[in-house]
Amino acid sequence: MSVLIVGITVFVLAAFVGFEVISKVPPTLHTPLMSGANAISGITVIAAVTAAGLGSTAVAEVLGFLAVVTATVNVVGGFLVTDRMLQMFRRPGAKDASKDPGAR
Amino acid sequence: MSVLIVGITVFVLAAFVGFEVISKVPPTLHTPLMSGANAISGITVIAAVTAAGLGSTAVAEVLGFLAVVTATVNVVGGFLVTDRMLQMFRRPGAKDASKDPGAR
Amino acid sequence: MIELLYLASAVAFIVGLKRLGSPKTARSGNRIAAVGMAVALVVALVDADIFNWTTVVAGLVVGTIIGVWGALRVQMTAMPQMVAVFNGLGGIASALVAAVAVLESDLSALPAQTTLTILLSTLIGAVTFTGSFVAFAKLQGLIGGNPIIFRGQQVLNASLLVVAIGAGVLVMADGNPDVYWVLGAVALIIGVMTVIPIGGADMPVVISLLNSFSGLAAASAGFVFENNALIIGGALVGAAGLILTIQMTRAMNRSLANVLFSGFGGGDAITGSGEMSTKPVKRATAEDAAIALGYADSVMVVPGYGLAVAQAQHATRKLATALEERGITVHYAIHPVAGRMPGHMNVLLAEADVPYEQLLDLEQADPQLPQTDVVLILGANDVVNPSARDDSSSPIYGMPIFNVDRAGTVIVVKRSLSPGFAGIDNPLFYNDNTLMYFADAKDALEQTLVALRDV
Amino acid sequence: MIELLYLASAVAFIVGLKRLGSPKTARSGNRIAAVGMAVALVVALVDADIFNWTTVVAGLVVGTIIGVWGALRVQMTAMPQMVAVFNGLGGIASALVAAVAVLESDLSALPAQTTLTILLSTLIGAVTFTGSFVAFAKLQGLIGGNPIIFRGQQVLNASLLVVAIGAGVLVMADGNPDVYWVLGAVALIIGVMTVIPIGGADMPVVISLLNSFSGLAAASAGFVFENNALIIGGALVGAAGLILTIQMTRAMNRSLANVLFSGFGGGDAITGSGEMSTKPVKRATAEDAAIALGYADSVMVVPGYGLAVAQAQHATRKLATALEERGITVHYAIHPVAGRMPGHMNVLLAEADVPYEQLLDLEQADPQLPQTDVVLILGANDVVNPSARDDSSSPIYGMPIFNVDRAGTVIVVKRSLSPGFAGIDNPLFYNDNTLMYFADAKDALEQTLVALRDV
Ligand SMILES: NC(=O)c1ccc[n+]([C@@H]2O[C@H](COP(=O)([O-])OP(=O)(O)OC[C@H]3O[C@@H](n4cnc5c(N)ncnc54)[C@H](OP(=O)(O)O)[C@@H]3O)[C@@H](O)[C@H]2O)c1
Ligand SMILES: NC(=O)c1ccc[n+]([C@@H]2O[C@H](COP(=O)([O-])OP(=O)(O)OC[C@H]3O[C@@H](n4cnc5c(N)ncnc54)[C@H](OP(=O)(O)O)[C@@H]3O)[C@@H](O)[C@H]2O)c1
Repeated sequence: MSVLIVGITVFVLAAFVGFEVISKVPPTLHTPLMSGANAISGITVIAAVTAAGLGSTAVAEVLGFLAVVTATVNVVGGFLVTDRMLQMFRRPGAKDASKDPGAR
Repeated sequence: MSVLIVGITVFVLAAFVGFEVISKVPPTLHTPLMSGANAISGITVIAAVTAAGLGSTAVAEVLGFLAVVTATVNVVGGFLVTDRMLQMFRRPGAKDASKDPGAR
Repeated sequence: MIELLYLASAVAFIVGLKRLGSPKTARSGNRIAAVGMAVALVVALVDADIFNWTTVVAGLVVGTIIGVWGALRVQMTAMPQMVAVFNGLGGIASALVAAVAVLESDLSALPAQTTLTILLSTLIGAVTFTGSFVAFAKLQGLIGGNPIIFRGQQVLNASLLVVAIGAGVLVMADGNPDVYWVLGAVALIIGVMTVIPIGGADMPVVISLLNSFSGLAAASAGFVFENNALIIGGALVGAAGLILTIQMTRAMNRSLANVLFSGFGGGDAITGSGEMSTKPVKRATAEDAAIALGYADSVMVVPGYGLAVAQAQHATRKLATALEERGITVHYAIHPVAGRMPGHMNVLLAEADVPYEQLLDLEQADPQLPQTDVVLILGANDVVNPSARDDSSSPIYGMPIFNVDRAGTVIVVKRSLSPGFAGIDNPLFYNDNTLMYFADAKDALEQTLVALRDV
Repeated sequence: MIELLYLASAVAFIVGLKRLGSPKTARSGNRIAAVGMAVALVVALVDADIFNWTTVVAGLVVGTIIGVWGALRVQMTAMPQMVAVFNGLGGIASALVAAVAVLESDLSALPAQTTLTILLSTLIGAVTFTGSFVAFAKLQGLIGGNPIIFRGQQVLNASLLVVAIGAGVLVMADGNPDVYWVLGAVALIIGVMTVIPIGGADMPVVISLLNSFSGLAAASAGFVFENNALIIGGALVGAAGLILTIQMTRAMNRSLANVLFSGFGGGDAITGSGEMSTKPVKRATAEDAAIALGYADSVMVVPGYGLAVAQAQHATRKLATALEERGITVHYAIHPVAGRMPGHMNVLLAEADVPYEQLLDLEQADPQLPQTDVVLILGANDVVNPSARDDSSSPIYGMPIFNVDRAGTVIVVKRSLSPGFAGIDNPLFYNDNTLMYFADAKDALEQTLVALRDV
């Protein structure tokens, strides 16, 4: 079975998981969830290190370097900022939010 | 990437989909859903035809034959019986059921 | 291409399962899944290099005939049994496939993972097979619904498991095929032993769990044949079945462990029947029933499994209409687990075109009971058994019930004092405000209807 | 092994995402996902055969520093902008990766599917990059929040798309790298052009959508490097981001299409500001406010974006306490889209330890307004704009609002008559029962608190 097919299969399944895993989210969590998901999309850092690793020409190396930097910012910054947002939800905040879906 | 790994990856993802796809189901639908899922598990018929196809010894051929028969019964009967069950839910039944989750 | 088609059918399964979860889309969901299956099968026939077509085709034809025949002739009330049978067959199919793989290949030559998955699909498949058929037998009444428990059962089961695992290890070690067959045999026994101690009333839960198993068996077969469609379909059902099982137990407010290991659902029939006949009950005739109903302002009908057995849904509707013509308000109290499958009562009454507004669920009906003049219980028993509320030693203690004993008068229509599916006695029958009308539900309703004219 | 670790991190992402969806588990979810990412990165460093480690390590270090710095110094109110920036960087990363792949390999030699995925991750990545930064600029106020619409815009965008596709086809055909760079450049422009016509108020939605894009870009990069962890992670975010986007638009009761193509969210500022100063308003001082509040029985506080700008949450709490000591019941009406990010107000007020029971959401607060004596609006505007209810021509028509104009007296605290994020005028300000208290929210509250002593 070709790598492409595997990729497609995996992609489709993962997409389904993505669709299903996000059920009704209370508005209070929209931003943190967006931010967290964004951090996950930084997974491209894996490709970035690989690319930067194999860069033979100067240009390629510069681009690879930039790729690693930007991807890393996305990952590190993303998870940190999400954590900071969620930190603000003390119990009241959280309680309120958890009530939210019922309310709508 | 070994076929086994691919299999495991696919398995895990599909399992997640399975977990997520079944949200709160109204009790009225428990039996039909069970029956439908059961029919899907008859997918083993694919393996059955392959097995029956390659049977070289008599024993293997008999077992293969039985595998095809049983799997086919599961598939055909399963989908049919599910359809019959669901057929019984006319609008009132359906309405009632769709109301159900709210009620509990 | 082949693979993409397989993927497409897998997607069809996913979409189908999702749609099956909601009443409006359920039917289409089932059909979508069926189409996916058809596609997968065709692809398989094209893809697999098949030597003996006759065998394959013959198998498909025979299987289809049996499947169609079984699915069409089964009655609504027997559906759960039917599902059990189909599920068992699916399980054994996976096991047989594994067996063929063993026959066709030299176990000791196979890579470890293949052997492992062969063993898994054999084990799980076989357990599913016998387990499902025991469940069938219990639901069908071929064997008693009560838990079959005997001295040293745990020990036996434990040792069986040890043997199975041991055999598995051996096979892995020196690919000895004979040991493999031992494993298969033991697995069949394990299937029986694990289900017999579970009460008949819990069989639907057991079937749902075994359904999840047959999914896993299929998935392992998928690993053996390195086929992703199988793996996906199997994993899907494995997971979905598990979730569904848990939801079912919740509906009966129990835990899965409690269902599997508590020997509940058949209750203690012996002492039950022991007490039964002794205590006095108030017997009622059609006339008594007609009078009680005819002069009531509000009537609550509580249908149960007996209504299904008697196929009395139309008779019920007729009587209700007659009462309404007398200006009496009639409602139906539908318990989530009344009957033998969820939605059983909804299906029956829908068949008799009972107006949807008159069907009340547990949360709606129970509060109304104290203000209800007459409760008419048609072949229901466990769902109106007060010991679920009062007697913490009762096997059904904690299950939500209709507190009908709080209503004015209770008329119970059943053929005898014999217990319901939980196999336990029902204190309700001996209350002062309970009238026992011993008859087949359908006859009882028709005679009451006649008697009502002269009231 | 490598692959299994990748799979593990993928599972961590899934679990993390799920937990992020519910308040109690959100924080742990984020951390689980972070751990998964760490694992994946380590595995990648071990697995990939890296020549120039210095570049890689340097990149990681620099990226980490920037990321930490950015995440820690950003203010709560600027979070959405920050997310936009991070998201944009993630997008361009995927594009850069694809670019490297182009430089390192002979396009014409690559298999078609690889070239295709390279093009995809370039296109999507670049669009995400510029699009996100335009969103950032709009939220940050670097460029006006109003939709930037000019003659022939559609035509231009259409032709850009054509060029991009054409370039793509060319590259596919004769793997000419120069054309590839053209494609990249065009993609960058497309990103700008598609976001500028969207109003600032809708930027969070746009960011969420671009977030979904960056996921897809990552997934395509995964195809290029044949890495399943990337594909899974990317597909996950792609799908989850889309669902989330749709949920966001629902919260503002709009459709995604409407958000993207209606040029809403900046409204028609010109005519808006045109009317503004003309009509007369009732101005109020701290004393007026103090009197109105001091003699009320019930007060409803409606916080908005201005409260966040003024950081007046603690002042609000103080005033509320003072009022409660006078036996006045105080509640807070929290609109789902008040402020600049969902939950913005909850966060602020939680920071000031406002009792949770006093926070009412839309469904709870709105019905109470007619019985409320005084509504105190602190830096809110759009969420209390009656034209969302009355004026079908208004760009925010149909958005659920607090009908504060139905309350006894309305005190609006803001610095001027200038519009809110939707950039439209607010008829409320000109009502007879509306008092406009022009001041910074914090100052206003403190002065009102002082004035309250003498009331
Ligand atoms: N709904 C589900 O999903 C489901 C699934 C599995 C198990 N269960 C279990 O099944 C039970 C359902 O409770 P239930 O009250 O509906 O039924 P039940 O407790 O099983 O009682 C049914 C009663 O109907 C009577 N009956 C049988 N045939 C009759 C006929 N022709 N005419 C009149 N009466 C007849 C029987 O008494 P006689 O023999 O004296 O007539 C029996 O006592 C519960 O224990 C539930 O947990 C339900
Ligand atoms: N919550 C979300 O998720 C979200 C996301 C995207 C967009 N939005 C949009 O943002 C808007 C939110 O509505 P809103 O009513 O909360 O805010 P708004 O409509 O944007 O109005 C904020 C008001 O606060 C005033 N203000 C600013 N600084 C102030 C200060 N220091 N002291 C006092 N007042 C101050 C401003 O008027 P002055 O300049 O005259 O003081 C402005 O009119 C809605 O249009 C919503 O759709 C919300």
